[in-house]
Amino acid sequence: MAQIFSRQANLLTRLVLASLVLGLPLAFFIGGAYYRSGWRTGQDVIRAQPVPFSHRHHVGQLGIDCRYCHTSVETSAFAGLPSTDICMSCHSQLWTNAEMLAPVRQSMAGDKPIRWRRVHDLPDFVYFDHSIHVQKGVGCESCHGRIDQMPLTRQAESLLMHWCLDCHRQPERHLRPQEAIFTMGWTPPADQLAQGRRLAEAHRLDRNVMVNCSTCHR
Amino acid sequence: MPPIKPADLQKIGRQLANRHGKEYWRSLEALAEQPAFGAYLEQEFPRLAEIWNGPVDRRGFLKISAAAMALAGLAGCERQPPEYIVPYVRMPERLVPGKPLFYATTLSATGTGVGALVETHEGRPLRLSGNPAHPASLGALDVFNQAAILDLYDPDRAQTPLFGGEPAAYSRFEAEWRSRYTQLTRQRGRGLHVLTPPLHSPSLAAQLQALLAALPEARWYGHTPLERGGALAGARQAFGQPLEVRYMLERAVCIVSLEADFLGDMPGSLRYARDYSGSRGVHGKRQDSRLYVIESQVSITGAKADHRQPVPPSQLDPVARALAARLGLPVSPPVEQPVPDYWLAALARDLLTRQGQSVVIAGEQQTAAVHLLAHAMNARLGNLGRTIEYYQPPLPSPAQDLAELLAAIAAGEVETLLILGGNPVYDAPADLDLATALPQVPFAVYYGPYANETAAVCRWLVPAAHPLESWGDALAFDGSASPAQPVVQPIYGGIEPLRFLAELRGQLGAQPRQLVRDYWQSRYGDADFDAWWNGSLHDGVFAGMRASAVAAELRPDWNKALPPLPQRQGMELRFAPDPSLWDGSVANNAWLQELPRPLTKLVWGNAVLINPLDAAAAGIAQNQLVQLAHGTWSQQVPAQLQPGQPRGTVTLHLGGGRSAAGRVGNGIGVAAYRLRPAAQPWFTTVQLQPLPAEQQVITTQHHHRMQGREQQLARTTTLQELTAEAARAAEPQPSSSLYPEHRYNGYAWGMLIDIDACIGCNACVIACQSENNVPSVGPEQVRRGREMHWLRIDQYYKGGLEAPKVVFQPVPCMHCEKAPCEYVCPMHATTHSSEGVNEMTYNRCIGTRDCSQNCPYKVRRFNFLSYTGKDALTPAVIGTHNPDVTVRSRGVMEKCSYCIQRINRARMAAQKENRRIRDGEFTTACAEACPTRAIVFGDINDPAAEVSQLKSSRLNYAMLAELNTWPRTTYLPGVRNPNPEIARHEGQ
Amino acid sequence: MTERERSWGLLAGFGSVAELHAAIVALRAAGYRHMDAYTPLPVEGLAEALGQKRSWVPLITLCGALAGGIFGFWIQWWTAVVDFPINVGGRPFNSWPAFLLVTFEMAVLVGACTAFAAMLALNRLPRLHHPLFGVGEFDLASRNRFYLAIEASDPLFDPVRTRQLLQQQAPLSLREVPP
Amino acid sequence: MNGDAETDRPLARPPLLKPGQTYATATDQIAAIVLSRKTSKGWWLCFGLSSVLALGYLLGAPIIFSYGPGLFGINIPVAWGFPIVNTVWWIGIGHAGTLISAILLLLNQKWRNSINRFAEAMTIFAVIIAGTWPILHLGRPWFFYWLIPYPSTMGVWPQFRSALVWDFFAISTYMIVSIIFWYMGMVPDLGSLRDRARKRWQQVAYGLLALGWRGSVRHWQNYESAYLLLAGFAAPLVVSVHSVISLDFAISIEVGYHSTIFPPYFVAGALYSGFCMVLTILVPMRKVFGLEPYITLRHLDNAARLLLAAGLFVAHGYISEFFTEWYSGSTFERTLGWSRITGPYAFAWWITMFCNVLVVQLFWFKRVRRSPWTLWVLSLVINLGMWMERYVIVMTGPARSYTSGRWDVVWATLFDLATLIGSIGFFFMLMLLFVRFLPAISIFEVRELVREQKEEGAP
Repeated sequence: MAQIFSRQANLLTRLVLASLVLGLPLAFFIGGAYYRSGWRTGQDVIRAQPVPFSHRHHVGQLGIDCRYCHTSVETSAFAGLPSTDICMSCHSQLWTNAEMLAPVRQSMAGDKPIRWRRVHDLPDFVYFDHSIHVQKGVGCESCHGRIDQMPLTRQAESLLMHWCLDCHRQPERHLRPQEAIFTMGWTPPADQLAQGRRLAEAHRLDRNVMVNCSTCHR
Repeated sequence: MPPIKPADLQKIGRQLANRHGKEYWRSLEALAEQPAFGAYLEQEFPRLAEIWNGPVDRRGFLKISAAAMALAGLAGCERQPPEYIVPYVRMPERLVPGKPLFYATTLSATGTGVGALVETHEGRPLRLSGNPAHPASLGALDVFNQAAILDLYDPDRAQTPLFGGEPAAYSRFEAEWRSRYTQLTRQRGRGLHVLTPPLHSPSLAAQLQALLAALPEARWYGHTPLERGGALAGARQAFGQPLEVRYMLERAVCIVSLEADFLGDMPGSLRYARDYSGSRGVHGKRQDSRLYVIESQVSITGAKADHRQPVPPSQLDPVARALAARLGLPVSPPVEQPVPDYWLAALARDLLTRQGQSVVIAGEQQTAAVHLLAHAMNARLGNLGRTIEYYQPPLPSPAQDLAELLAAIAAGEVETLLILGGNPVYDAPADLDLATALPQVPFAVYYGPYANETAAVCRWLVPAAHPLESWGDALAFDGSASPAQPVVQPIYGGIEPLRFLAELRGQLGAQPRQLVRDYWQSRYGDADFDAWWNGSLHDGVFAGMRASAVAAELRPDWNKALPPLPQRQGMELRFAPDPSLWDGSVANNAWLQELPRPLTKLVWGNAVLINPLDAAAAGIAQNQLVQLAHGTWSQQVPAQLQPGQPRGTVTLHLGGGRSAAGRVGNGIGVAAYRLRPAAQPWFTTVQLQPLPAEQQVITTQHHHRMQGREQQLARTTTLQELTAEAARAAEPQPSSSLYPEHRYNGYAWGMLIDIDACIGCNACVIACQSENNVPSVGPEQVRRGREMHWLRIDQYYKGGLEAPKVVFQPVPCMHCEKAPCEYVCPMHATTHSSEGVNEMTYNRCIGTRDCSQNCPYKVRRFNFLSYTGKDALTPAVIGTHNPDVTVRSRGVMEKCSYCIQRINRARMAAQKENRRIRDGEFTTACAEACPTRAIVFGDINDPAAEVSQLKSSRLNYAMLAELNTWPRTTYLPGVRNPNPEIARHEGQ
Repeated sequence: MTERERSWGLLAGFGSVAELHAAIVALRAAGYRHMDAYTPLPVEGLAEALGQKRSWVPLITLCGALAGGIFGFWIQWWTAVVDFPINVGGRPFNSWPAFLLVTFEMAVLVGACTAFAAMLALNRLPRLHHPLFGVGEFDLASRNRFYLAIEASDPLFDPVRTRQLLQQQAPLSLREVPP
Repeated sequence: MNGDAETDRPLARPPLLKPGQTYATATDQIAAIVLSRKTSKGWWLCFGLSSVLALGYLLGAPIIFSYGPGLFGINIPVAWGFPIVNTVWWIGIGHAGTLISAILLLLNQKWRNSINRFAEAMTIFAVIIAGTWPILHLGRPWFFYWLIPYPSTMGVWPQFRSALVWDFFAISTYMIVSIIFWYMGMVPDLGSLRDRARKRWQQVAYGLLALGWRGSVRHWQNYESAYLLLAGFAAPLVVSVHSVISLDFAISIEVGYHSTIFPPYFVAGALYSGFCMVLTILVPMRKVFGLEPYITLRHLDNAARLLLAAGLFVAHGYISEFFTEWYSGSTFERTLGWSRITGPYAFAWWITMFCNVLVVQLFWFKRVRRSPWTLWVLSLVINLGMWMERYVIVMTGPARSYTSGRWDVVWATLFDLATLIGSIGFFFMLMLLFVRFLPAISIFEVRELVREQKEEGAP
């Protein structure tokens, strides 16, 4: 009987084996990375909006308080997007005929609401409540990042369940005093952990409750 | 669009080629929406219709054809569709996005007014609960009024005026009417005939009066399928004037019901249920109260009775006379009547010993004679003014009835006919054939919420607005008035009743709100009216507007009015309002269709109820089709063997067999009205003819015996035993386990259900359904045993088939601390919270169903197929979805969550104020709706909480405690208070 | 040198195990070491005769199984106790008895895989091309003939003398194995 | 038929091989089946038939996948139906293969050598099919991979107290180990095929699969120790896998599920049904491929004896289970026991008893054990019986659970039946492909048998 396979076949088989042994874990790793990346989570993705609203301008430069527009952030699960008349409360005086603001004026004139593209979109089976976070020492910045430096709004964090849990398990690392909730660029004190624990104490945070499934999923 | 050709399909294929995963999926469905494409599929693949029993829709076909893609596409990695936030242009005041607002209003689904609270989110009404301030509700709400929210969104409601069945503008109707009205005014209203159901709205009645006053020769007829002429006639015979009755059951410790279903279908039942349970001292705190029921059907009142006597309907009168005679009234006792003498004797003695604190109640559907006797007995027992009081009927009622209208039509007198609500063509007695009569009327206008059977034979249909879309008011069972206010603009462009009546009088553009306001200003007076009005709107009751009691004097010669004794012949057929469908007007409501009727447990259709012993005698089997014949009329109805059904009597519930109810209600059940003689609206003779055919009766419970598990499941005892065992110590709750303790230091939520207080009225079931987005699944799925109600009411019989004792046991999730469901879940999808709630995390569930297999209480429900969203039974439910509760998808397990969304809301509210949740600050939907407060929920770590107090009772027990599951939901046993004499007799 | 390049070695075929065994003994006595036998079925004793050490497979497999088992238990314990402890039906976080089954399965799984991998590795398989396959009659090695191969890499190997030595064992066939 | 002569001398133990076999004949004959012999009409017939049946499974599965498990006949309380019954049944069938190839190898039972190969194949196909059922019965099957403990973005892990997770690990381990064991056992024979092959594609195909096996002494040495080790791993698997399956039921508190005898009882049942399937396949196969010389009546006889033993064990299981129901004094258990005999599912119980307890008693008679076609018929009967046994176990408990108010029953739907029958067709389809393209009898182990019988092949 003659040779069925040439000499190169041996090398080839070894290469195939090696690529399998190395390739599978690699593929798994890449997949995991992808799922945690902005392509999947939408992190840092800038979405087209009817009006190119700039938080950097309004918050960073003009220093308008978050609550001026997000009226229900302290009382309701939903922070609230400004109704058109809130925009117009200034823009009926300022930039009254800026091209950029045409949609706002049309909305007011035609009584047609503006359709904003959602930037922070949690799954429908997740029940997040702004008011309780804001009232229990979680700053806007902790989740929304330096909104005052965003010319166009983007999602600053991954919003993955894992990311939520990190804070729900160790709130003390992020809690801030009530007066700093709406401040941007707040620098934690040297003894943040100690202070965080004091705040958690004062707020009567029940850490067991905070990691219950039903706290976010109903 | 034109029918799709294969070429188009290829084009579509190309369109879809570059889409992936979920997106591809959605676009396929979008495609399926195109009718032509669907048609194409059906002609291409006709056989797919039989792929499984139950129609496969176009989307279904696509699912199949794209199944391979589903494997890839749905593989857990779907991206969320892009979402948009659409803020208001001008933010309404007092509205906080994401926070519910509650409005008080008055509903009257069953005729009389009941106070309700409407929960609205961003202006969308999505839930109805009782108004604690309202006398007829006290915070509870019946199934019909709770389910009314579903009708609000029902796409089958009439959405536009119809002229001869064709859509027409309302303006066109106005024009036609204006000309006709001027002519009518010229002839002083001659030729105008108005047909209405009984009126319960003072302002509406005033409008009608005004119309009739303007047109003096117009004639007004009344019709209702729930005919209660006997009551008023009886009162007239007794007191010389028609009087309405008001019972004060909290004061009555000996109650005799002559087929008065005061816990069920009687007006004011919610209030009566509360008062009644109060009189018995619920939750193990016993008083010596006793209930006797003599009835010719099975009712929840009869089920709760300490002593019940099932008798044929014709025999109520003789029994009442026998009892009256025993009470020493001048009545000649009948020679024979079905109730044994010892029983009546004991009852009479019981009554006589409790004069002034007893009450004899005659059912709404009883004859004048029975009512007369009841009044006389109450007078004899000195109950007048103590446990019972009378008031004048506050609203005018029509002088003439349907028969006379038909005569008028036959005589050609009727040129113009206004039918203001109701549905006479469907629910008129069989001998009054409106279907053929009405088309003879040249100008017939039907004003109502649906394009129903009556609308079909009228020239005009004017769509009525839903009560939640209308201004108005209503009178409660006790004559107290309360306002009704709209919470939304008419969704389908209905016309508000007040506006319609005003416009009939030529008052165009009348403001309903103004009309109500003006009416009540005229009643109340101008002094600080605004404050009173706003206060009334806020509270949902008109303070001080309650019909005042009148002194009633029994006429000395009352017994002359008694008719000769009716003769009883053969099998009798008892008509009764359906416990879930009422008179059939709500037949298009999926929640109600799928609501298991108490005692029969029927859903999706009615059946002829017959006692198993009679059935055996007549050779009738369960589910066998039976021909019911009365004279020339006949109906074919499947048989349901019903323990406790009176011998020689079959019952057929009204409300079935609608032909124009809507997509949900059409063709469900059998129309009892087609057997109903006008002369005898509530019972008649009937011939039973078993047919060689079967039609499955769909029920949700197939086994009603406890199989020697009385101690483990639903416990019952008697007052005598209780007092005897008073010494016995409380049964120790199981508390030993191999495993180390999990401590519950914060709140520990727990529930207590008092079997004795539970009357099985289903209010909790519907309340849970509307609070928790529980889907209705339709007859086929229920037949397969896949109903989804998180809270079910198990019902068990004890004793023989003639008159078994019944016990109702509401069974929600037990929230076991050692939950068997949890440790078998491979996914951490059902786990235990730090507050002891058995959590169900839908988005983690993959549907192994092991949890249900391992649940000894079988309280878990599974989405075997897709029951929600686009696959929902009716799109209406989507409107009622509670945004705080996840809508479950196919393949996911679900169950009672102790209304976790309410717990979380309350906890957050408390945390914001850095305090603990106060007891009673919130409760679960079921507990909220319960008229007898049989369900109590709270924090068992708080010793002061009501639930802890009650759980400390020595009667408190856990279901199947021996399995050591440590349920958080525990029970108090049912307690009966039998009359010792009767007990002695029956003991022998 | 040139010899070596011309051939990989010599291949002698025998009709029975006994003859093969005799040949092996003889050549080992003559001092040859780089040789191996090829048989259609496993035969006890040949390995000893060829002076091969006992297989490493069992030891490697044991390590694999242990690793698998340990990892198996660790992942369960760590996820249930350390990373995300959840109250499941009131059971303790560290429900070690419940964890033993998966531990066992993991040990078996990893053990089995290592055993197979070790077998291949120690046999230098897969090797699709081998000089021996160049010998026309070698297919009988998987039928009914028992071969002995002396490899040219053996220091004593000499095309002539080795061939004679083998001839003395009266093989059914004696072939030169091209490289 | 070919071996009937031996039945005339019932007392003599027939040999494991027809006399006159040599290395050469054994090698050539078995290799010929795969390499040169023309595919028989019988094969094509069986293959066509089974592929048609298989459609029910191959089409039904995706439909169920896209519609949901509601297409099965299940409800609350009986939330597990055919899929679970089928899982248990198929896994059980798989067990015989491993027992024959692993345990009998360790016990040095030579007669296994000629039947172990296809028994292993049977195992693998059965286990693969069994593995698909639990996934198919899921509400959201596309998430089944959550059973794997991998670091997910949710930060949630499988719940390792659940018997279903144990299942997942047990079944997948069993499948992988079986495949390795099977393939490794084939490597030398693939070598033989490679060497016998004359067509190019056969040479390449078998050459690749043989991994360049040369049968050198070193090869054999490592090979044998690895093979023994694998057998050592597989043996406890046989016992563990079905025990784990039984724990799905046994660790629950449901009536009729919560039973301590389940693990041994299930294992016995598994072997019982497994050996049935061995016979079901063996008898026709030895005929169609003329394997009588290698699969003799002795094999059938031994298989039948094992079958009898397993059957008696299973019967004992029934008795003790029934006794416990009564002896427990628990009203729940007793009600269930009574409903099994008289209730809605009584028919299944009686079929079980008839097939598994009565019929197997025939195997006491040598005549029965030695007449292949009788064996074949009986094996079919017992296969049915064992399926019914699982049906009884799965359905009756929940249908008569603790809360008598929730008692309910369910019946099979079109999809239940189509997929079950389809899976059987699919199984035989795979088996037929296997015997056609791979050595269904272990060549080198038959050579060992030849050597045993001291009949050296002439050159």
